[in-house]
Amino acid sequence: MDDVVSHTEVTPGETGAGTNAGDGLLQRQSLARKYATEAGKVEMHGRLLAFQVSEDEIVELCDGLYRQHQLPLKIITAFDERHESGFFRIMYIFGLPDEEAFLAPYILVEAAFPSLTPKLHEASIYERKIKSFFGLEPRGHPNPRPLILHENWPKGIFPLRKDFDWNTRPAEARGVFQFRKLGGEGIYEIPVGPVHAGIIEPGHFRFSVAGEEILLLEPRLGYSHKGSEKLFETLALPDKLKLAERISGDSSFSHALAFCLALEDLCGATVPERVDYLRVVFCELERLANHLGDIGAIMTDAGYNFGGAACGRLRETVMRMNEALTGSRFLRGAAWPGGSGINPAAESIRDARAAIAPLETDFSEVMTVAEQSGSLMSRLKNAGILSPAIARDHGVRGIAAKAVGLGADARADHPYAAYRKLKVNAVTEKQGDVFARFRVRIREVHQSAELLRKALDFLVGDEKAQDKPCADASPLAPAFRKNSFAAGVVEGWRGAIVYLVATDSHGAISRVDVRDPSFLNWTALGYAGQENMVPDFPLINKSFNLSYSGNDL
Amino acid sequence: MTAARLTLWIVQIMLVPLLSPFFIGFTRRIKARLQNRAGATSFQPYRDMWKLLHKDEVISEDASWLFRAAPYLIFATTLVIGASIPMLSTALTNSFTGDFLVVVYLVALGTFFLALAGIDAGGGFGGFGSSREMLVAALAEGGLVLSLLTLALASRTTNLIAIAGNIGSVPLAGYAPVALAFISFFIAMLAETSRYPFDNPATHLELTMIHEAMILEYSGKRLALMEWAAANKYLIFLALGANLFFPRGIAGTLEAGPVMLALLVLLLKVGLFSAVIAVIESSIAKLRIFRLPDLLFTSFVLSVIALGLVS
Amino acid sequence: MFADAREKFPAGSHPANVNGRMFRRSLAIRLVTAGSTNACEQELVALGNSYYDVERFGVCFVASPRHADVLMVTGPVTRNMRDALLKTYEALPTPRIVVALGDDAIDGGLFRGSYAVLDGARSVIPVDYEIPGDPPTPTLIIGALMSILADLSGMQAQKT
Amino acid sequence: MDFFSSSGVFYALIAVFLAGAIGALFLRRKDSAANIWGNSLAATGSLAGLLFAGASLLHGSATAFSLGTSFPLLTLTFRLDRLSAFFMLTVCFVALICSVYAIGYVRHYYGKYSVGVLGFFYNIFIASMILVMTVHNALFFLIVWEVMSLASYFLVIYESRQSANIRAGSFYLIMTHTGTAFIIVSFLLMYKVTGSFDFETIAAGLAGASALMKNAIFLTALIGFGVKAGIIPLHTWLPGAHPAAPSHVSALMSGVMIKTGIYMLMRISLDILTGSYWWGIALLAIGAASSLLGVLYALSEHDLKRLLAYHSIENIGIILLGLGSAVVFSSAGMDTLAVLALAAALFHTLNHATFKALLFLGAGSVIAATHTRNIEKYGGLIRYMPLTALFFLIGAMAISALPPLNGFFSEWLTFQAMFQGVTAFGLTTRIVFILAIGSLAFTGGLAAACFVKAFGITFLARPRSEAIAAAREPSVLSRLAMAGMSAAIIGLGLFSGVVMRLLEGVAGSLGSLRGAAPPGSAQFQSVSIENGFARISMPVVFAGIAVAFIGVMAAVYSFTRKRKTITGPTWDCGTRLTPRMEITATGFSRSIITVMRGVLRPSSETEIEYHDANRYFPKFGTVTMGLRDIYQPFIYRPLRELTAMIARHVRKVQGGNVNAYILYIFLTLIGLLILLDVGS
Repeated sequence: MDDVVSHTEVTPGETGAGTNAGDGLLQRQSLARKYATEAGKVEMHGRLLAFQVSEDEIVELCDGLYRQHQLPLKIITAFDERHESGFFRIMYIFGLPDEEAFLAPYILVEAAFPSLTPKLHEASIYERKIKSFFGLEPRGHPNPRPLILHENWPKGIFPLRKDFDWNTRPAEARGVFQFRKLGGEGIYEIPVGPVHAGIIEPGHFRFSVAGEEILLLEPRLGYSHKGSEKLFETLALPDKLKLAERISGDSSFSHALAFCLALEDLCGATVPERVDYLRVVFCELERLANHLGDIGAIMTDAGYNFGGAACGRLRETVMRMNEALTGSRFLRGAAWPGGSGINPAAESIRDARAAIAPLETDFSEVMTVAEQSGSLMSRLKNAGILSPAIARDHGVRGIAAKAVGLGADARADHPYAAYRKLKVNAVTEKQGDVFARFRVRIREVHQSAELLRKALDFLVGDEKAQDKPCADASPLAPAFRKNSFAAGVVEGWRGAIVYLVATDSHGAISRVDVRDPSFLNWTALGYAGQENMVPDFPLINKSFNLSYSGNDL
Repeated sequence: MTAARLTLWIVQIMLVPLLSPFFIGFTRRIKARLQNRAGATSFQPYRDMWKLLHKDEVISEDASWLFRAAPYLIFATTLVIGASIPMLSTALTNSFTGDFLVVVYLVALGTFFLALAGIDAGGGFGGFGSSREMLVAALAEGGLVLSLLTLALASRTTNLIAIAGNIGSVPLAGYAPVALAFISFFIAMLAETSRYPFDNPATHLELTMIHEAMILEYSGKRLALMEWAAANKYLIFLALGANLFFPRGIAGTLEAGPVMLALLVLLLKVGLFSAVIAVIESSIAKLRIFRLPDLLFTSFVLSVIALGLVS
Repeated sequence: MFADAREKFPAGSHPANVNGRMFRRSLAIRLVTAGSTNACEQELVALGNSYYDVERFGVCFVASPRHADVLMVTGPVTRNMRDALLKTYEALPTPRIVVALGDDAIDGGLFRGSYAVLDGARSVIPVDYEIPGDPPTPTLIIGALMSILADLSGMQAQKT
Repeated sequence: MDFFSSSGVFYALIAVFLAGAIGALFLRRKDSAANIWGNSLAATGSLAGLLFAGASLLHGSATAFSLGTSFPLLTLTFRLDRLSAFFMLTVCFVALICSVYAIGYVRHYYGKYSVGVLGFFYNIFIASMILVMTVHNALFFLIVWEVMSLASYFLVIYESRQSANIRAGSFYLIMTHTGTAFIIVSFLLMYKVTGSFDFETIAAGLAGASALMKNAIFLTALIGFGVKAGIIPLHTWLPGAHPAAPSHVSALMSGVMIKTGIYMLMRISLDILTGSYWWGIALLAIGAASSLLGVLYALSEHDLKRLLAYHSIENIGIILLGLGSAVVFSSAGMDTLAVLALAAALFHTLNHATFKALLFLGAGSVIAATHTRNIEKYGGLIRYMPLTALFFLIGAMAISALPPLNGFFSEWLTFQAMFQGVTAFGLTTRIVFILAIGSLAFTGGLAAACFVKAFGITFLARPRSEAIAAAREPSVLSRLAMAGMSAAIIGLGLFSGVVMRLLEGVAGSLGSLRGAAPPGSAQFQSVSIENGFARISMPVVFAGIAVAFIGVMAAVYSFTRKRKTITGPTWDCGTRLTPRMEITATGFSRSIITVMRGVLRPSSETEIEYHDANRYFPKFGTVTMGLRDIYQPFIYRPLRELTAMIARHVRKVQGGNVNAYILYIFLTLIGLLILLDVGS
């Protein structure tokens, strides 16, 4: 183990709660031996095991990790390290399920890198993003079209390169985006968005149709691109945290928590048990609010007004619980590295505990009526079927994956906070249609209620600890490992949110890559839409309810 | 023409445009109530129309004169229909335009221009709305014609006002076909007035719209006219349903008393119809587009059976 | 309590050609999400639920900008949404009122200065009213809309 | 008046056509001279024919005259009863408009195809149609019928450099001769019973014939004339042949030539013979099928002229609904109702001639301006051809039976006739009428859908191809002709009361309906049917719409005159609209076709090529949508195979070519004749 980079000195107690860190280290070293081609070169960054691979080997290695070892690909990301090493680093982060660790082979490249896409289709979207934002060419990618940056962005300028200043605004360029064109007499296109008729985020959908059947559907995004990844490099640390809360407004807490988990790994902080339970409460409240909202919205989009109105009402009660607990309807400020930004009063915790049961009963009553509605069921069933093969190939996450029987759930596979103790089993359905996604949400509502009951019970029983400060809310100035990496994974209500945080030689955060599950799920939405009728699409889209802002960053 | 007749004519012609926004508002109000909300008052559509008439207009540069003329023509057809159907008194005969086929085809005339106006601006959704509207309208026509024909044969006349006068005296045995015809008519009515389960008048989703999609490009006074004409059509069908199938209360004379009473009863009946529609719209989901024809064929078959039963 | 929206929710310009009575309890809103984080949208959706029921004030969200009186903007206005926002503004029939909702839409908020945003709606179209908040709560939004309506009605009084 | 209805005028007008034909041929080296000569003489002849037929119609009683020869069999007898006069009037009116139109329209053939030849066949064609309506002798009828068929065949293949036209023409030739074969059999059967070729004698002589014989005569006539009328499933030639001809000829073929079949069906089923119940039911069934299927096929078309041609099938269906009702009523002795139904059929015949001709003329103008018949390539033409658009819109409204135009009135009348059928009969017949009414109701709705598509995609929104911007209105004469036809459509709607009285007279003059009491009354243009069962006043409908329209405009204007109206780009959700984002004709009607998939059998083929083995990166894709032909595999091929099989087995003759095919049919028919002979 001579080559293990020395700055990854890990002492017991710093690796995060739950596992015996000393055992963990040994375990990870053996894991690194197991998976890495040349285990001798493994660098230990907390829970992230990085090792360099040559450009020629990377494709085969990743393919092997993905297929033979069945490791889930978490994120592929690039770093501009030219000012330090003269190279770009491209890192492929795989999860090691049940080990709370990540395996991260990387390559150092100058201008191009070998594309994984022909072997591992899931990689396509990451590679396109790297091409758009770093200007690195994925060699062998069948169609590396730019992503997120539109035609108004001039060619040759790459925002995530270090030599690009975060607040320069280059002159508008001109160009026309080429959608896929379907040939044939009488085929025409319906453009929808970016300004939608409803209260929806901006995105563009291009339907090729000749009548009601969707022959081809191509979503186009990037309208919400605010340069968040670049902002993560420049904002002060408290603002970085705020920014994480504003990646996707409906997942404020989960995003911020994923960021916090990465930061905690970077500075080796531990959190009190009470905070772990508070985190579960906030996570599940967020999930509850959004699932209730989505279940209602799906019913509203199907024209089932009774259910839509009832769930809208239920969602509002959860939003008010959020406000009572944290002072923010979106749980803003609750996530804090090393602790909890908000320490709810004992009384409001008891109130919340008491509110769960009536809420769940109310919800069950509504859904009993709704699921007996033949007209609603006929709208939901067999609409927008996503095949498991397409879902797997595109790396679909979260609700959409659970609805085709792919049961990945970070709370179970990569447990964090109190989920380590509160065992969670991923909810799955088989059909992959709108109804399956609807059902996944309904079952997760009950699951959340159960988790909330347990977590709140703990907090109520732990009232003595109430007064103990569970957060260091003093100005945030932790010492991060230098030249290091850390990943944070949180199961947001849409699916797994991944944060990859890197520090520079001064220990300052030099790059944050955010992967909302939407980033992958958007690639599969078109397939779920095809061969359906145009008026069913809003329903299909709503059953995915992907984040635009979280995708565009 | 006596003064009473003339007065009543004027009242009848004004009745549809004056009352129709109320019933749109009333239906919305009940829907809101069924969703645990207060909702806007039933008079909200008047306010909206008043505002639209005060606003400027933006018209697509791709649109032709047809787009500009269509709202006036569509509104005009609803006025003519309003004068051709039984509203208050069966003593107010109309042997010129009172034939039910005239009414059905005047409705078709309005639909024709509405659909053309939907295409005219060349927007992404207008054409879609038109295509769906024509699908629904074409398939609704069979049930509509045959259900009204059932009444015509039962009361030995095709004149709508005369039907309202005669149908009450149809012996009880004759009510079976009338009842079947009513179901058939009701389905066709929901289709023609862009209601559930055919269309969702409250939707914000461009891709699912029928009626709304065709008027997406309208603004200002022309939008007001289009909305108003749709409201007129709604009231026309409600009044037809109320007065043809449940003629009780309609006056047989021109005297003020019975006519006032008839107005009251009409308001009640039409209010009840709107309430039923509001309940339907609150309790079922909109159908998938290719399930709609099944429903319309059902309407057709029901009235075929009804006609077979007419003695 | 929301007597003067122009003081409470001020912005650079004022809507032209407003006839005071025309917007009495009838206001159609067209929302343009110009890169918002989806929090404002969530709160706008909540306006329709039975707690807030914005419809009872005669306020509704409409599908087409042609039908709208108010152009409501959320988000810091991204570079990629600039054209769409401008087009939507031009598609509204006059008199049209522009409301910037949320801190992002007012001046870019946390995203101000980023290469990908234009620092708020004001930099693209004239804004009449600004409703602050990140995101503003439904209660605040309803209050703001009420005072905007009151303000619009007051214009007639000032003129005559 | 008497002057116009004299035989001299008739001979003279035929002579004018002949002069027009021969003159055009002589002038063929000078295109413009041939055009003006051929078409103005055709117009003159048509005008004279119009006056002649009009005078005869008003005259009341039938006029007969003959060109004698020494051979009794070959005496050329003409007889103009009201039915002939009515049809001749229709032919001449449409021909007059088309000829005026043609003077401007034919110019675009200059230097491309021989205008002289066109003028020759055109004049012959009109004259032969007039003769078909007026000769009163089966033999001469067959001769002029053949001339008409051949003249129209040469007009179909006029644009001979397009191979599709030649194919369409050949198919037409085969089909029309197959039809003629059946007609010959029908006439031979009549001759067998009566020993005469004179229609009058035949009518008298057939009264006592056996039911089997009558049925055979009707059936063969139905098939023979049904081919010409384009009833389903004998229609297959029509959508190919009508569009192939120059547009003013298409107008004549679709507007009036197919009515020659209707004319003879009316003549045979109600004048020469007395209608039997089953014939009426058969006609109703064929009418319902033709109207529904015709309009459905039209919906699936995106070739403008083929679309119009399919609508001819639909309208023939509607006419047959009237005729079928008339036959059913007549067979039950309800002559008054029969007259009503027949008047409806006649009215629709006239109306269809007017609006279909107008639509074809409008289509001709569009095609001449854009050089394509494909609707998918049009769009926004209303800006470049505003008048053509207006005329086409009037035609579209009329054919969609929208009030207050003429199409509405004749459909209303047809409806009313069938309503009477529901009340007058027992359950079985009643169900037939109910279903026929249903088919007419659906047909009306679908026709409106089809013309929203045809007009909307052609004239509205933005141009879909660059050629559109260069499109211009046709010549003044062409516009004038279309304006005249539009006026006729409005006039026929407005004064439908008068026309209806006239047509009741025509209907009541037929052999089996003579002396029937008139079914309706028309006072002050208010039409009343069956003692007030139904009443309508077209002028009031018209005035109501007009007054309401103007009133609403005035009211809104006075209220909002201070408001501004500005133009801006179409709302595009914040993107940029291209012509590819407008709904297409295929897209517009696809839903209806999908709903009707049981009948129409839509097909859709997808072809995609991928960049990668995973099939996630498509290079390009194509989707082809259409309808599967059900007539070839299910009707024509089995028939052909059956014929061929019989031929192989019985005569061991090699099959395959056209002549043999016709021969087989003749042989089969002769076989049928012998059978009947044995039977009687």
